[in-house]
Amino acid sequence: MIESHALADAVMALLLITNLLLLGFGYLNACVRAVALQGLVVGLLPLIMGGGSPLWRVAALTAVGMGIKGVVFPRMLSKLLRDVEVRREVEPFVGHGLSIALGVGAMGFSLWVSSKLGPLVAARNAWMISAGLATLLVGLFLIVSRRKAVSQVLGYIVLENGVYTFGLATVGHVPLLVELGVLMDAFVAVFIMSIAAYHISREFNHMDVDLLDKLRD
Amino acid sequence: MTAKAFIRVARWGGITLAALAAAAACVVLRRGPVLFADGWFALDALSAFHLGVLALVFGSASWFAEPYFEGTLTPSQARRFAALWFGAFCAMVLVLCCGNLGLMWVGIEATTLLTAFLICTHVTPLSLEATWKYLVVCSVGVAFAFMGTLLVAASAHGLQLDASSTLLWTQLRERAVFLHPGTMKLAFLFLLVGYGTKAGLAPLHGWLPDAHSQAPAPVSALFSGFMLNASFYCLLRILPIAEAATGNVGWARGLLVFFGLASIVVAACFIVFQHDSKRLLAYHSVEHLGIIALAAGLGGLGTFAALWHTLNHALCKALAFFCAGRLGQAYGSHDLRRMAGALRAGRLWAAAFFASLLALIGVAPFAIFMSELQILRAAAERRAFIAMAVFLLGVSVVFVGALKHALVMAWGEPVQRPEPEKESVGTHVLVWGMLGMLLVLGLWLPTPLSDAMRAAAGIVEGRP
Amino acid sequence: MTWAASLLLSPLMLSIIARTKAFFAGRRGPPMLQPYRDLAKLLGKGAVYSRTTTWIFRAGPLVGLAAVLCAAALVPMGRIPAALSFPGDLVVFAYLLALARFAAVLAALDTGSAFEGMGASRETFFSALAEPALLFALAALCRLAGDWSLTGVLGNISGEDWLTHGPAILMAAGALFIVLLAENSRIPVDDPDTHLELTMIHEVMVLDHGGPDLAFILYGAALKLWTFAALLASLFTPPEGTALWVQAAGFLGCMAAASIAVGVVESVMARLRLSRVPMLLAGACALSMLALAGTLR
Amino acid sequence: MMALFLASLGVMLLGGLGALLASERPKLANILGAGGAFIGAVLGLPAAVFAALGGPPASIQLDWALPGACFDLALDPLSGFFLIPTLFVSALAAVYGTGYLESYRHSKRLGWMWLCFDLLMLSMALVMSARNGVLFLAAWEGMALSSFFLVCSDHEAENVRQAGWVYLVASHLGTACILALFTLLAGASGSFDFSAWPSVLHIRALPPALFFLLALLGFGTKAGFWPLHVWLPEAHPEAPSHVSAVMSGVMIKAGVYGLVRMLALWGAPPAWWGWLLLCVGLASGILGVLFALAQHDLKKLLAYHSVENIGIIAIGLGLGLVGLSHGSMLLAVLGFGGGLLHVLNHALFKSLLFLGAGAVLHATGTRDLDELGGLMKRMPWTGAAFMVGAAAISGLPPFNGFVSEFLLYCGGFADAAAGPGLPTLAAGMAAIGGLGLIGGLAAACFAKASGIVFLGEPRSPHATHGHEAPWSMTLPMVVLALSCIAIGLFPGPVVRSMAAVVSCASGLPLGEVLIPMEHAGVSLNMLAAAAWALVAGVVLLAGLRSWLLSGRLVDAGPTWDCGYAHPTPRMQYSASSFAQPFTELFSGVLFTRLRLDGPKGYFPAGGRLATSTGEVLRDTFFDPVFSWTGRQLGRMRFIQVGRVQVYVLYLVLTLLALLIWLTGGKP
Repeated sequence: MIESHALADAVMALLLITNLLLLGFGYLNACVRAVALQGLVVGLLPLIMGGGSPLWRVAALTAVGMGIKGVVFPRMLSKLLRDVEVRREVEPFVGHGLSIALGVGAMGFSLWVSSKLGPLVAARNAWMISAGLATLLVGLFLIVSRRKAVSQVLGYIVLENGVYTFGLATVGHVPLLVELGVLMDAFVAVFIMSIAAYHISREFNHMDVDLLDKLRD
Repeated sequence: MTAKAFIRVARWGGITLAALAAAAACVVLRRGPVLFADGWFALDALSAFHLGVLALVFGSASWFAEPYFEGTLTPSQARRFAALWFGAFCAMVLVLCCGNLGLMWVGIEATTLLTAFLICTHVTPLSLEATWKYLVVCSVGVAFAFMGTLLVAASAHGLQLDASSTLLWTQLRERAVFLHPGTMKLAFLFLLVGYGTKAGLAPLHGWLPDAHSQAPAPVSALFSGFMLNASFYCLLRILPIAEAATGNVGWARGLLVFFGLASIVVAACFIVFQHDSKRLLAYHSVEHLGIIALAAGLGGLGTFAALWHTLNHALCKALAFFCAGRLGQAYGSHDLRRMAGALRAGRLWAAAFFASLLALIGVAPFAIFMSELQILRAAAERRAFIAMAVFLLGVSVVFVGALKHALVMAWGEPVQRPEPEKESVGTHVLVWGMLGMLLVLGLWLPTPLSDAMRAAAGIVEGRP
Repeated sequence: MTWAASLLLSPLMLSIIARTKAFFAGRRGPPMLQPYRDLAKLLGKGAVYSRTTTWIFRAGPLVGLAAVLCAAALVPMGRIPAALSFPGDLVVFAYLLALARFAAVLAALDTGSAFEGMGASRETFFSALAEPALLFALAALCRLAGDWSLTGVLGNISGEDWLTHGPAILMAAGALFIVLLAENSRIPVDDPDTHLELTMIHEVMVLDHGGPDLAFILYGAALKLWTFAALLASLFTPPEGTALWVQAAGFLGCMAAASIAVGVVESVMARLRLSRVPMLLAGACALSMLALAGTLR
Repeated sequence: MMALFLASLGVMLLGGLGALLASERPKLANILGAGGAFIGAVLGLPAAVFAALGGPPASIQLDWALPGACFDLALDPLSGFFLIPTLFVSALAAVYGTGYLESYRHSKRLGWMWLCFDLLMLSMALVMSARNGVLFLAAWEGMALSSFFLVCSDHEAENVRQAGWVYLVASHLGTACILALFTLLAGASGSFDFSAWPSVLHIRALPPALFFLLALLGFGTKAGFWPLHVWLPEAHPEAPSHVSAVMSGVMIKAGVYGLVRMLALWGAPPAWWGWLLLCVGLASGILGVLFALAQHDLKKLLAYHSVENIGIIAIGLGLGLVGLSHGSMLLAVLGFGGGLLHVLNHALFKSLLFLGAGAVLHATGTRDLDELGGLMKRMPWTGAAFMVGAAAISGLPPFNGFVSEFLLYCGGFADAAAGPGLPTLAAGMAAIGGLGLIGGLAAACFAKASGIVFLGEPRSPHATHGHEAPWSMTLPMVVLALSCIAIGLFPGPVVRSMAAVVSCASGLPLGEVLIPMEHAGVSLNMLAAAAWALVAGVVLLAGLRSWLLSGRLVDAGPTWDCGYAHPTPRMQYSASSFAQPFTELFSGVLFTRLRLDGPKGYFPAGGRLATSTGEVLRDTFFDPVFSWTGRQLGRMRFIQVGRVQVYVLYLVLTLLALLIWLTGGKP
């Protein structure tokens, strides 16, 4: 494999860029495409990391990961958007400019935190931990600040990617069964969320989650 | 197949599954832990006890499902309900019997996903809203739990465990002392927030009242009865490892006590104003989970009392939700003021609901008073006087608030005449049986049960 | 022996009081034996009972007189011991008078007339406030005498006690005098000779009684006046050294002086307004507490 | 002896269950329920009397599967003494209940009410003989729960439900304090058995004052000491009369028993405990009787009087404690003796009065004093018994109330006469002054109550067609009245037999207790002589009068009405007018509200005047506190906003807070 260190850093940079894109985009299908890109990038990671486990296992893992995150999720979400003639703009609570600033802030914070996590940080993957944390924070921010159900699903996918990268960086060789279990869970979660979102849009003929607040005290 | 057939399948299937689980639990409790696939799937005293509680709750919920869903479901809804009903059971059994923390996480995630659509069996705007909240909040919470699991694996980095056994619970517990304390603390925090969300501990309980009040009665009975305890079971698994890793100074226990007290206080604040019967019971679940967390946090006699309280609470809450469900159907609304004077009409469900509410708020002869007494004793032994004071204050406020509503429901001025109910003998037996068990458990603890609980508490305490 | 004397001489006090009032009003006043003649006349009469009354009304005078008779048996004549004396008999004395009052009040309520109800209410009100004053005064004297029976307390107040605790005893005596006036419905609290039912307290309770019942009640009132006066007079009797007959003469002289004092108060003062009487009784209570404080030295 | 006691418990349980099963047939339910209670009491009484007289303490220990629990019963003199009134009064109330519950004949609730009654009796007996914390608590809450269901037996009325709620909440908050006390003691001593607790008191971790305050709060709520009595005038009047007789006469004594048991366990107390109990007693006594005076509801008046008598008991115990802490044996023994005897006396005459009030309610259907009157002619037996009860509760000589107050007075005066010590003198004087005022006011209150209800003319149609209660109701009342008179006429033997109880309660050895007892015994014999002289005097005077009137005209005529043309029964003195001087003088404490709409215009149609005295403490303190806490709790409602994003935000914030707390720990 080519010098994995440089490649890893490139992938990390790509990951961070997709985060910022997500925060900035105004249209939902643009966001979906950005998440697809991020899925592909994250899918590549096991290949780069390599680790001790045999090649066939890593290859299988990347194939499945990229397949699900890169291809299945986007098509499903865009089909959902097409079925529901809901207004496509993303009307976030927080303006785009501010959210990007917050995204950068998240990256700074995750850098500071990863420097503090002394024992975990092998020289090699310091970058990856901070990228994972940043993606995690961006995912959370997306869920909290977006109004549409679909954008919350996207936020959840970004969150999963963040956790996945963080896991790869810190642990490296998690047993295969667990790896597959996690992927499968992520897939089923998104699948069910989209079905729920579909039901909501059909029932309420709008996708604004923040209007769903009749159950309160 | 008609809706009725599906529901009957769900009922009898559920009961047989529950019987199987109960049998497995008894076997394990009598003959000691059972391991297969070298530790990946293990059944020891703690999981066997929880399996028994699951069997009880699931069996009674399944039995009750048929009279509850009588003619209210379309065939497709019934089919989906039956499928998801068995799916949820299998997911919970998976959680209980897997020895690998990663797989346990997968099991918890599976319970979330499988039960999501159980909430909106009757598709209404409110139930959809509840489902969405449940899905989003729990998935985010469980993602944090996954972060925690990874951090646990990371903290075991120094032990050079081979790939397949990094997350094995048995391995981790033996080598807990060598785990890296800093990472383990971080891991415990993530796990506490993750599984705490699913268990409905205080600041993380947002989804619980909505999910429980919209779900149909058997589903919310299963939720409150066992699902909250399932995720708390995971916390109980991790507690000995975290305690050993952080040098047994009670760091992890202190956190549990804090979250327990927070839950009791928050629940107390909301119970005083709740007029909706199901939301009232949901907040009671938050309170009782808080009590269980407090007891587990106190350790020593507290852990034993926590397990006993789990059993009592599961029984009582399941019964309470059945009654709330049926009364809601009879009166057409869950508002306690609309159900005023229910007891006066001499209804079975109203009497059972009043008795279970009294039991829930800790009136004497019932079991919950006795387990709270043991928890107070554990707190006294550990000199946690502030915890005792806050606990007593919280429980008293809950008593005052809930009793006011219960009295209105039982003997208030009847606002609406419900149509007469005709209940099968089986349901009568079920209801009075559960109430009888609560009363008996309060006065006499059979020795096999107390030995099982003592063994399970031993595991949580870290003794082999 | 003291009991027999009290039974015989108590109506005489009423005539002394009447004579003192007449002297102040410039009249000759009724003959000394007038109370005895009244009692004899009443005992000779028949009785008329109201239809609304029950056996309580008939039992009222009986219980009242019996209680006062027993109370009189407990009271000594100065140093001469009483007929019946045991530690704690001052409590029995106070509560026997309370029993008499309770019987009179119930009898009054039984007649079902508004005036008798009013008298009963006021009677219970004033006596409830007077009771602590009486008890505190007796407690103060107990402390001085070192014994807690009426004979012991009133008999052991020696000259030397007067020297060391003079003011305390005087205050106790003052408190007892006010309690005497309140309990026996004398002027500052209640007017015994008024004809306006609305203003009476004690008299209005006995409005409906006639014949032998009225005789019992009047004789009971006289005996009660004697017991209270005896409490007061025993404090001023001659020292213990002297002979028996000197003691008796001294005591009777003090009793006459007490009656005259009551007569003087009745002639000089007018009745207090009903809302003022509690202040008077509170004053009596304060006096007895001061007496108690005085004995602490 | 213990076998007899266990048999009685068993019979009570079976009686109750039988009554529940037979609730279809009211007659059978009555027989089973009342029979169970009566036979249970008859079986239990010899054991209690034998134990109270100082017989060898019988005890039984069975192991009980609950952790830390053990079925440990023992009958020592203190338990035996408290059991006597419990069983005696409950048995008579059961007999009374068969007659009183006629109005429930057709309703299905009869069986359930008898079950609750028998369970109440059973749990009271268990509370007073339990020697294990868990058993005590189980019986304590069982007592509270069964009496709650009895209080709410006719729950159609809104105020009955309100009373039930206030009652259960108050008793539960009291139980919370006892729960804390027992668990603290068990935590420190390692076991729930009473025998293990005395040694624990002096461990440094917890000040003994905390234990005492918790005990005072917990047991005081059940006993009804002044600041904690708010539930008593709410709950007792609403219960059926035979139940309020048992609750007022005997159940609040369980609170006193608990407090005395704890004090006996803890040995010589510091001085201020006695003083605190004395002050609480004085407050309860004086305020209890004042509020009783201002009431118009007969049963509410009696309930307030329970607070007053509990105050007298507390004064007795306070005197005893002050005597103990200052080493003045006379004050200690007479204080404890008077207090404990008043427990027995109060149980007798208070239940008699409540049964009487029940008979009045049964006959006329109303409890309002201003609608009753002239019932003595219509209900002679009830009237006579009520009069005896009224005289006894006011502490008048030939009756039992006077004997216990006499002991307290003796304690006070004897200490004043003998002791140089200032503190005991101050306590004695406070007790004497307090008891004097309480005695006077109690006499006034019961003159009003009995006078207005039974004497004079009936003030309303209700009262005119009042009828005498059936024998099953009058017999218990007569028996109770006779027992009051018996104790009044034979005080000597009763007090002497209490030596064992006083030594057990105060912790003093029996020898030390007997000397002051003998001292008091002399006075008591003379007191008995005075009482007999009084009775003889009355009989003699009655003979004299009948002899005098034998030859003469004895006529009947209208009451002297000072020449007024047409007096009507409404013109009689009513309850509020009788109490007017008191409510005016003590208006600073009672806050009596006067509603007067006087006659208006030249030809006035009519006026109305009504006075009402609410429960001041509840209006000024408890209600505001409860609603304030409600508002504060309400502030927390903003958490449940209802939007998903906010809940996820809570998740993130909690995680961040924990991380900061963790990193805050190590830089």
